[in-house]
Amino acid sequence: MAAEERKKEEKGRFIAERRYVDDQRIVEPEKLEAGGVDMSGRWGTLVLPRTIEEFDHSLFEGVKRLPRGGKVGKCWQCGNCTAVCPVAHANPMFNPRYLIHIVRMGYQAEIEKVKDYVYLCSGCGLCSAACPKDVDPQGVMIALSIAFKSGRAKGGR
Amino acid sequence: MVGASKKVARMLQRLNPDGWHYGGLPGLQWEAENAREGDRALMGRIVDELREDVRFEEFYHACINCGNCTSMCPPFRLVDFEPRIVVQKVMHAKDEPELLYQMMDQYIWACFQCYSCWEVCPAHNNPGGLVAMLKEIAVRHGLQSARKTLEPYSKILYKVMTTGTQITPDMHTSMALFKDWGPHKAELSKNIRTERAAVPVETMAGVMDKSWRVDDSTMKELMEIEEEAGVLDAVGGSLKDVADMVREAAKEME
Amino acid sequence: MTGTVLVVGGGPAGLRAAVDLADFGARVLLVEKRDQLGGAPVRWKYRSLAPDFTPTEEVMGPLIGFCESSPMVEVHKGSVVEGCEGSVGDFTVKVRNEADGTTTEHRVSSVIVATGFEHFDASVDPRYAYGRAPNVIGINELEAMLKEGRVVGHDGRPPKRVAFIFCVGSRDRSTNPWCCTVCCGVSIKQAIEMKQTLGDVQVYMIYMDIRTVGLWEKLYWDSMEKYGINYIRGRVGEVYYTGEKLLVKGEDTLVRGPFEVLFDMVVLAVGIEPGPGTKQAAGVLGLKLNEYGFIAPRQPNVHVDSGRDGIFLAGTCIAPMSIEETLSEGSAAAMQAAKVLKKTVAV
Amino acid sequence: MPEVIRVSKKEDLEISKEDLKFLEGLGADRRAKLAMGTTEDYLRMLEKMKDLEKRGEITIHHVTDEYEPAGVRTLSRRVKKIPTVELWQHKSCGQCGHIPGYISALYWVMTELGIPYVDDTNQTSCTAWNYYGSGTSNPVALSAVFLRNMHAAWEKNAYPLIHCGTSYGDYKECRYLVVMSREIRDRVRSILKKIGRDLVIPEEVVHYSEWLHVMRWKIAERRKLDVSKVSVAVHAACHTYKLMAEDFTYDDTVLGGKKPAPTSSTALALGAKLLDYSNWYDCCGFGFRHILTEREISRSFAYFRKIRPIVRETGADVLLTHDTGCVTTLDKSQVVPLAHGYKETVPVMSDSQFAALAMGAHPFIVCQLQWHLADWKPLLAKMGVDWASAEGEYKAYLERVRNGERPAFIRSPPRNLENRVRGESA
Repeated sequence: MAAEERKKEEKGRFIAERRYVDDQRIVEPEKLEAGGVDMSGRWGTLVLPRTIEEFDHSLFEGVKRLPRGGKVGKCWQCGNCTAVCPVAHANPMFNPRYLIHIVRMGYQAEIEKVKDYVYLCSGCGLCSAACPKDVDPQGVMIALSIAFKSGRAKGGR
Repeated sequence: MVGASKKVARMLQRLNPDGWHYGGLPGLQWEAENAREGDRALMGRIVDELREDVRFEEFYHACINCGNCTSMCPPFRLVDFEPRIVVQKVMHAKDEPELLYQMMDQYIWACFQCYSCWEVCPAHNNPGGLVAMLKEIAVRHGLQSARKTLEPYSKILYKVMTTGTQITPDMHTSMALFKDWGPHKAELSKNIRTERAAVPVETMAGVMDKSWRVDDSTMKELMEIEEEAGVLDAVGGSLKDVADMVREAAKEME
Repeated sequence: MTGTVLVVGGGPAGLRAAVDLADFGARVLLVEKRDQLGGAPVRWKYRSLAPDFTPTEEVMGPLIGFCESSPMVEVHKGSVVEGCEGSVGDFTVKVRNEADGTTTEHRVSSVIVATGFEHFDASVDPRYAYGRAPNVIGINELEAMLKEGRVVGHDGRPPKRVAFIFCVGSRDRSTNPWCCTVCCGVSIKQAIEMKQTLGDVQVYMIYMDIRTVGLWEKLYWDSMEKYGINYIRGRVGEVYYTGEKLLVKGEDTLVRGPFEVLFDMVVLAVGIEPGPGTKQAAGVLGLKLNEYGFIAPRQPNVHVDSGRDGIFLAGTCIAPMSIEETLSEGSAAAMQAAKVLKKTVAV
Repeated sequence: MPEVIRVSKKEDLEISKEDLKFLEGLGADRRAKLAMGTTEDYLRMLEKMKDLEKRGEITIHHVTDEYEPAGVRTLSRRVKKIPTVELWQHKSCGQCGHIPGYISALYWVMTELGIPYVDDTNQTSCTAWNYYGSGTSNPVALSAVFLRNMHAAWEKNAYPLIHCGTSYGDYKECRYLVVMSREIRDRVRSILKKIGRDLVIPEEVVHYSEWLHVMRWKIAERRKLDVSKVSVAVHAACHTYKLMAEDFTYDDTVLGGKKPAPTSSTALALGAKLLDYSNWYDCCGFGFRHILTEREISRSFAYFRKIRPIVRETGADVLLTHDTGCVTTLDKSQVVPLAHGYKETVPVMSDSQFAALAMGAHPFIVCQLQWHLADWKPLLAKMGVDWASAEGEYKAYLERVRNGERPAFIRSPPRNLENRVRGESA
């Protein structure tokens, strides 16, 4: 595990703006060779583009059908839920507004990156009290965690 | 409900302990931690220097967060770098100087300086220009980021400053830095002296240490400009060796 | 002394003013540059009006009908006001018929200017490919399609995926820096109508801010909650025609993600800008234009007052506004003209 | 009575009421996009430049009739004068290092057309590489370097023709700053005085692709190879048309006047098929510092955002561009992706090389294609060049040079203009 961690950290280490490049999009070949010239490691590194080429609402439609997820379509991204969320303050990687948006638009790479944080939801319900559109974010988080767990996060593509 | 809204009010007060809420955006948390360790006085100076620059008035107006710049930004396709964020932070930096400081470490170095953003901005901002100015400030103050980023680049820097030309044929005699240019390139490197001698342009044929033949007097003028315009002082802020070497080269010219 | 009021412009504001004045007992001289009364809603064949989807005819029909038939209203279509002399209570105006070139002189007690607006010409801004790529249309053109009940691309097929791009020719220093105020609401109204017409269509609204003020907000909520219309916050940098579909490049500023997605149709929410008629009328009547080319009232908060005694303003020649405001301004200007009449002649 | 116009916080501009009216008229068309500020700002700068000349503060290097200028329309709708003869070749510090064919082909084309030029050794690069790449320069230094080079050209009585897109953009930016800011102007003046030079500002900043643009029909007249079957994609260099956008050439007959004309126009005039692609606005991935110390990013961008979409969308035979950095990045960045197993590839060269090839220049001795990595053989075959025998000729030539023979240098036809004596005013 430690070796793997190290490898992950070393990947793309010559990129000055490394902190802003997703790990999974860096392809650093252990061995790459052409015509006798060794292009392994950084010399053969490619960074895959992150352009979104498709919107995919299938996961979102699935969440709508789950109990307590039905009102997610009302969300207008005001951010009140995140503003009042005590968990989000402790760990900004958990962001209910953001989770709803990326699921709605089907941004697969983003979902993969942050989906595990959905389980941090403490279920306190502050967000549902604060939501001006009656989306019930707390319930949506439950629906999302079910959707992610049941593997539907990968669906649609 | 009343209890809940009181709680909400309390939470809202807690929001923005650093003056900036990051949401779930990776990278930015790291910036926040980074800024906590920074020197507040330096942060303030950076903002002042940026705003006092002649170009600032031309390059910065105000940002309505529309994202037009970013929609055309090349590095944004690979890196989570956005001209929009650059202008936003410049906009808010007057009250929160750490915002600029945070960016100077890694963020601004992602910019390709292609100015795609400038051409499309509906408010006529020039995010690329602002980044260029921030880079200058980073170098001048010898910020760690600038030193680290420029170190592998120092050979080119020295070359441009002392010859007025950049990558030169003699750099291609070794494959060390050009492995990714492949076998074709390896072949070319072996014959580069002859290939170069055969270029049918008189000012270039056989010239290996520069891009073209440059008069000594020309170089003397260039180095004098660099000294007088404060370039050497600025470079010395980050790469003292390079500045010293250029000064030495200038002395040898005399 | 005369009991006639000149109304310049036969759009919603002008018609409303004419109807109110005629009801009041005054004679009205209604001069319209085009050959048709009704202004932009009729000319561009608006299907319905925001926020309640009222059919355009229901609002405009009675006004046009009244003016066309009332003996109190003298309608000059295809005509422009060419000269104006005198002062409040007794102006002498020249009206030229553009078709036959004849000029007639009239004495009027006051003037109401209601020259309206033009939709922004999106071909001016090259990034949206309007006028060069098929299936890039303005909201003005979409209205007519919706009215016909036939929303199709140039190949005759209904689009499966449509993008509305907000703020085209608005809030941009290279074109028009102001906000057109109504295009958010109108676009959303159209998106809903499109959903109703086509059923199987994905609609994406690419916006910077949603400015559905007042009761128009219901449109925004309904579009999202009842019709499942998608909202993406950002601004489009380029629309590129691939020869088949339209590639829309933008940033989703909520996730800081670049998107380049193919669409079948792109609808541009083109803004409101002052037309040549406004400039011409202002020149003839000696009115000041503001920096944007709209007529500047004496005091920005009092729209009707043009700064010249006896000349009153109404509607979108002063600033972008909704149709309900425009109609009210027509009535407000009529009231001012009526006050002049009361002072000068017994009605 | 002159009126004082506030240009910026730094400076006021004295201008007559009539001139002001004229200026406002010029700026009436606000639709044309952007500049350092706006189109009006740019046109005002040009007017102010004339004003400074009148007041004796600067000398303007005018595009006089001796340079046989041709007019082109720019994005600001102003007509720009492009000198066609007696050119001072402002070389690019990148091109000479790894793509010398870029420059030798241009010289060869000029010589073929009988155009006199000066290839000066009294010249530095613009040093803007340091500005854009690493922030290791500043506006005063850049402006001083710009003006020293322009002064050197003026002394030789030849008009500067800038080969590099970055130098071109940087010089336009510097010119704007020198004209509009008294502070920078005064500092630059004192530096130039120390090195025995003065403020000589060129009336027009001219890129070599603009020269090819105005000469394209003359070039087409001398075309020897049929290129009508060759399909071409064009990448325009960012710093030519995004930095100070209103001063680059646009032509209604080329791409509807919506995209920069040079290079595309040259290819069209030669009879090649021009193909458009969706990522035309993207840069090449050069990124200044990136191409040197972070090629991971450069090559990924060049390949995934340019090469691959271009090949997929157009299937072009060749990708033409007009800047050193673009040729280098787009060409060299194909090696690694190909090794990874990606299939798309396209040869890359400058418009000058393509024009010279079509005019019958030697692909290796003149166009120096041996420095380019992406496979150019299919292209040459399509153009009807027997590359194998040309390679044989080149090898023999190389052998002769190795044995001490001097290459047959491309030389300018005799000049008609005399050098200006140094120190004497115009």
